[in-house]
Amino acid sequence: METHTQFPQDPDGAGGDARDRSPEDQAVRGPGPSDLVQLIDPDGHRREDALYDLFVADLGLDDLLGLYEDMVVSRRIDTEATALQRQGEIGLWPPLLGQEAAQVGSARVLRRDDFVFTSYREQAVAYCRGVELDQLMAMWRGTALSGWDPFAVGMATPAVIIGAQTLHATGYAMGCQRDSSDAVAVAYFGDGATSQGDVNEALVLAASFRAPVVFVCQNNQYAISEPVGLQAQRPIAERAPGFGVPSMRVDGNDVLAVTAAMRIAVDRARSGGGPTFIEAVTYRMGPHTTSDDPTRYRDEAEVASWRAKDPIVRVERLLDAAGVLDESARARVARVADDAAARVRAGCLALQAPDPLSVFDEVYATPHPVLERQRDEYRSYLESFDGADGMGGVR
Amino acid sequence: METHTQFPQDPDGAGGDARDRSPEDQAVRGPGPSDLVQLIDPDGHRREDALYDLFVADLGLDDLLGLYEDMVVSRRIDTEATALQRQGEIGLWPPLLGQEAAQVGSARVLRRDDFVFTSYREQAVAYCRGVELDQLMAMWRGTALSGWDPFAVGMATPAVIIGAQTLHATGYAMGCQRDSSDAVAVAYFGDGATSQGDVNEALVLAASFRAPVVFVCQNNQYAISEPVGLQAQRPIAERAPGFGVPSMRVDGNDVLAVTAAMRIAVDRARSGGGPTFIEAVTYRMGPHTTSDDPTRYRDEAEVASWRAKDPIVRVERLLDAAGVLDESARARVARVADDAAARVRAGCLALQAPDPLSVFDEVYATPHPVLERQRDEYRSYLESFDGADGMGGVR
Amino acid sequence: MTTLTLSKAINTGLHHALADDDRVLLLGEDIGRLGGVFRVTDGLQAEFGADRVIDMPLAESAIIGAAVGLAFRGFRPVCEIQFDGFIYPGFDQIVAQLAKLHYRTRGAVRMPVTIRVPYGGGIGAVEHHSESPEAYFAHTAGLRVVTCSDPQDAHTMIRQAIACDDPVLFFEPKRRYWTKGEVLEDLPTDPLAFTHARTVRSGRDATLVAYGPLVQTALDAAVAAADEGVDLEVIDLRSLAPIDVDAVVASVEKTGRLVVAHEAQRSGGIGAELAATITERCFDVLEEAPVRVTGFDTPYPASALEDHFLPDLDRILDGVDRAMGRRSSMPSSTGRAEARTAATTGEEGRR
Amino acid sequence: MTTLTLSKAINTGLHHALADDDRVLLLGEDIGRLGGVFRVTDGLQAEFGADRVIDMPLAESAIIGAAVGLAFRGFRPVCEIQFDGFIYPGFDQIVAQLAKLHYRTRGAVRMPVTIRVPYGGGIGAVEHHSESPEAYFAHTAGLRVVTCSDPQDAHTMIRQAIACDDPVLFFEPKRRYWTKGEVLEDLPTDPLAFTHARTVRSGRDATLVAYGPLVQTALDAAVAAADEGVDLEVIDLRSLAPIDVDAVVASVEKTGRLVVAHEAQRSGGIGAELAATITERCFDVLEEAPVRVTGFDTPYPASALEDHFLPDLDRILDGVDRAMGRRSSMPSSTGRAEARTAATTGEEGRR
Ligand SMILES: Cc1ncc(C[n+]2csc(CCOP(=O)(O)OP(=O)(O)O)c2C)c(N)n1
Ligand SMILES: Cc1ncc(C[n+]2csc(CCOP(=O)(O)OP(=O)(O)O)c2C)c(N)n1
Ligand SMILES: [Mg+2]
Ligand SMILES: [Mg+2]
Repeated sequence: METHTQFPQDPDGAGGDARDRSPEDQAVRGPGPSDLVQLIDPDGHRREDALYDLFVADLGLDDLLGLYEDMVVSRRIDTEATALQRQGEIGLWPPLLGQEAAQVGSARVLRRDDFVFTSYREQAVAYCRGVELDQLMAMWRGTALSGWDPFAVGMATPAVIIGAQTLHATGYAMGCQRDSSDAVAVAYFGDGATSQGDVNEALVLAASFRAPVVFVCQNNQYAISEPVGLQAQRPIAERAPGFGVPSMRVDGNDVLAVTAAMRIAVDRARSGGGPTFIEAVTYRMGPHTTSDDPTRYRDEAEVASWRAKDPIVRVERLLDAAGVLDESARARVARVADDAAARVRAGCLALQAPDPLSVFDEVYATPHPVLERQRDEYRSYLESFDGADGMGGVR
Repeated sequence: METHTQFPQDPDGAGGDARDRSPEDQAVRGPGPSDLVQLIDPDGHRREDALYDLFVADLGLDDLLGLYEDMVVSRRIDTEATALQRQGEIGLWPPLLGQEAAQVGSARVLRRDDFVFTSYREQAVAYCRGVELDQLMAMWRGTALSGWDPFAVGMATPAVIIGAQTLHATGYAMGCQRDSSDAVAVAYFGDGATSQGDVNEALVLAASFRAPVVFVCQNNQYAISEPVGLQAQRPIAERAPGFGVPSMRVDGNDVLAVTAAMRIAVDRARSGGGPTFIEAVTYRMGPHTTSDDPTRYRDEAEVASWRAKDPIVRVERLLDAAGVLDESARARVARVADDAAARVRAGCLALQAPDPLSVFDEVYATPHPVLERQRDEYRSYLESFDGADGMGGVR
Repeated sequence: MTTLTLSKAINTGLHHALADDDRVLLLGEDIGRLGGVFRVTDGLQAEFGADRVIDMPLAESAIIGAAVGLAFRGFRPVCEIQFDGFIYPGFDQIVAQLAKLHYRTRGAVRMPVTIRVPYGGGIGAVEHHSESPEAYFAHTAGLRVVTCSDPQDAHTMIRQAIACDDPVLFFEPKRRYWTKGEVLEDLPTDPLAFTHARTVRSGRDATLVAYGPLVQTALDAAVAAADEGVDLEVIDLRSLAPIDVDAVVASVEKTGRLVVAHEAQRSGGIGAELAATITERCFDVLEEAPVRVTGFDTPYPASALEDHFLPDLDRILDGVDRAMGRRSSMPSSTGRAEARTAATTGEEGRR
Repeated sequence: MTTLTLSKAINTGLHHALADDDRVLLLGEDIGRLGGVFRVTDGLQAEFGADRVIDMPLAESAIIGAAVGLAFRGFRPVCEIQFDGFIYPGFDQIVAQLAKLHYRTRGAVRMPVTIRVPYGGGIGAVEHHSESPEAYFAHTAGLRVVTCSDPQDAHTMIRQAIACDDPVLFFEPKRRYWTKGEVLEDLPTDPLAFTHARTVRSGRDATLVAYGPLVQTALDAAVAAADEGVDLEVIDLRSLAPIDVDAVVASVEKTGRLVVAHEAQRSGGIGAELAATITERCFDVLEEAPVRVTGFDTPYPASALEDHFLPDLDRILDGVDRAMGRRSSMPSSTGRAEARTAATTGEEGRR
């Protein structure tokens, strides 16, 4: 009965359509057929798009090489973290494998004073924002609930409750307006998240206040086991215009297309144009998390078809063809990746369980007698063991 | 900074556009410019719409007279209830004044075995469903939390939490599917409700399961004091298609246009076509409730402009011009309305405070010792007064 | 010193907060031109502009979620929830985000967000307009929960709540909005003064704890009890999380007896926590078990029944009797009602 | 009689419920092909079809709201919330609709909806995956709240919950999902059997009340206490709303002492309600104040700290000491830890 008509979410062969589109303000589209923008195809060929090309015209091969490096490093971080999970050093890891272009292409557009609110899979965004790699691991190793100081990097720690962060980003953007700042807020979330009330409320709110917020939906085709067709009967990018939020639909495995779309959106936000919604059509190549078994719900054939659209390989091909990816460039990228992996591993292993009594720390910013009494009681309790065998470890 | 660009929500002069639209399945539109369907204009002239006319072709002047009567009666009920509030007989009343066509035109399309989930202002819907008029008053007089048995009339009691009922309707519709029934569910809600997460989740859910549910949004331009422009930057009907729910935008003060749209939607639902969204563009002529003071937030000029589009007057003019509204017809309608008003008043005044101990009744369907103990204690407590002065009133 | 209604005392408190700190913003439904359905924000948008007194779309989760984002940006948002029963769509943002962000980030992110909630019954309203949801929030680590009972506290406490660097649920006893009282617009020097319980009447025989709307009822009960020779100490809790346990302990050590009254449902209410804690701390001095006088474990009923649901003067006196070891509500006892009724204030007496 | 894990016992219970009554439907995220993240619904969609075992969009409010609508249509929906911490987006539909509809309509509309919630900590998870939100629902009139502690109860209680005409929050102790036990697939004749507390160990000296994940810990503590000469009676509460007060009263009348243990935050938890109620009912027989051994009033901490947050065998024994009038956790007392550690089961002993 409830067949979820799966509309074509496949990026192939869609890139050219955008060409006959008109001027700059056509980039963000009102309601209408959602063609998918692609600037680099899976074979590494540059495809022209009269409109989107305008927004990446200043980017040379060197810049592309930089994005390539970020993607390679991100993947390497991901692989290392997955290995650490298999070795029992962290409890869980949500691989971003396959989503490097969507994350790097968007995050690299931002300024330091922009602010990013993400979900739990945006490790490449965190890397681009400058999160220290040991701090990246703390949440997954369980030595802390979250790893870094958001204000140090302009990025909130991950929101695990699906969709909640989209409202935070919108609120933050309303704050930027009130500060007459041209900083923007960005909300990252998944295809599954679009079903949550909060995400839709964020669209209402952002539209009502023309808030300088960019919604970046990584449609990786799955919410754990549920295919996107269960969450959305239309391409996700078609949702936002009905709220008054213009949207774009881009090949999320194409770092250049993502960059172009993000620049359009960020420029609009900075210049008072209000919110924009970007659907980056990508694929979660790995399991939902290291605890997941995707063979229960999807075919190897499907995975293979997406493997052919790998976001890194296509850039590699392009750079190779352009003669930019010589031995020394490869070696340098490999060195940066190796170094990042080493920092992930060493940083992770160095993370220690905090002091037992720190369980009571920072619940409140101001004194709280009931909690302080609980802390005192627990300290006494732990000390009651010290005489016996030194357990408790209270400093 | 946050100017809420108020798009034109005014129905005048919009009716003709629908004419050049193509066949039947064009009635429910995908994303696109939202023209507003009108079949009877404020002057009582019948305006042609090649498409929508198809769905009301079988309705003669007699039928229109019936709808007219329902609207007049609904308004009379409303006026009487408002008077009862002014006289202190009920605590609160949310007038439907101005929304008679939106409610009667949609509700009269339904079958007995369809099921309706509304908010608190749908007194004309309740009347059409056959709710007893004393039962209509119980909630507002405070003698009960709600007035009627939903299964007796195929209508849930009002949902006061904005938007919650849209999910109930969708769930009910999923139940109809599972029963292989062609009954449909209908959710009524306001323009303000469209900002709530629940309403958007209902659209997701209904689309995913092609549930036989009709969403009827009465856009009466206000959520208490907030103009619709704060909730929606685009005509509300444009929202649903992005979810995969086709929508229509009709003059909500035109009972025939509402009827046509509702028939299209209900037919789609019955025949497995899935959900439809109807925006009925109307106006709340009165205050939000009898406690509200609308002069704080809107001009008399605006109210006057809408008074010229009264949903009853235009039908009266049409029927008059057609010679149908003769003395006897007028007298009959007046009698029905008088009778309804009398039943409202007498029924309301007859409603008594329930037995004190009934405060404990029907919290659960099955025994609950903790609550039973509380009841016993309270009974004893009340009885402790009886010896003194007979207070307590326990039977 | 001016005489103000409780709602106006909050209004002037908000005015001060907006004037003193331009990071303070108000967010809510209908708080702008309308001034809120209870007029608590009356005139504030006209004075401080629509950028600071912000009418929000009809979505409570969005109101709280936006406040969280604004706090990230260094603002001090004050959210209005229109009525108690409408807070639940925002529950997730409150308990999973607002309450936890400071702990989650080990203090890096502060959430100085105030959520104003008109609450409680007794106004003859329809469903969802008379609830007392405070215990949900008091059970949520990371939140502070306070409530005021008179105009002076209303004024002072809202300003202190807004100044507090923690998220504060500020419950306003809506049936007392029209209560008048003298208001001094000076702030105490202790920034946490709003979390200290207040002894509103001294007494020897039993400790009667109340908060919000029932403080006045408790005071009325104390007058009636005095006529019967029972000298009640009445404590206005003010802060429900954390509870000022030391203050109640000190009183119970004197009186040996405790009665706690609230409108919310009994099971798992503030009374349960207070009774359990005071029993832990004062077991040896307690003459009787602490007594709870509360709403029943039913949904808030239709308004025609609300006088039965709500603890009133008589039910509080009945609770006092039980705390004194005289169990008047048991079937055997009779005849004390008349004397009592004479002592009531009319408003509070059972009809 | 077969040996099943607790999760499989629920799975077979759901299987029976689906097979016995075609109005039973399952709704949730990833419950179909995946069989749920804990595999509790494994194989059920394959057997009963996607119309009855329904993968829902990622929206908890929609899951509960749809269940309400389905109940209107005469179905008996069983919702799965994937983890405890994800129930809050559905909170409004639970407390304002599901809980109140029967009362609102004076019994005309029944809401036989079960909400399954894997809950509690001890599995080393990230934030929002280890919470114990039961007290929020126990404070909500109109709901029943139950939790199971072993495979037999898991099997029986889920079937009874589904058969119950009231809405039931069914909390599943996720860290016990892999506990094995014998399961008899017969149903008790009393339809409310699942609301009765169960004495899992008889004893004379003190009553130790636990539920869900801590029942096993309580039993381990009873073994350790016995070695120290303290004979504990252990009660598995099973139903948290209503609490089977009579059962606890009967025990405390025998022992004169009460310890209650739960993972949830202390303030306003089930322990507060139980302590307050038992004090009311048993004041004269109580030798000491009831003792609560609970999670602290902090958010659930990072997993590296969870062993400190969670009550374990040692903390329960410490609570027993306090209930026995020996206050071991006060700074002055020392040296009993060693004996205790020897008695623990390893899993439960503090590392
Ligand atoms: C409110 C809430 N419900 C359920 C979950 C459990 N959950 C974690 S991830 C996930 C799927 C999210 O899918 P999507 O938004 O597409 O993001 P992706 O994992 O694909 O990056 C679910 C259901 C959650 N974290 N929060
Ligand atoms: C969740 C929730 N929030 C707030 C309210 C208070 N409230 C009652 S009616 C209303 C406005 C509703 O506007 P709309 O949906 O347009 O319906 P209308 O009153 O115009 O019929 C508001 C904010 C509520 N009932 N429920
Ligand atoms: Mg996804
Ligand atoms: Mg409206």
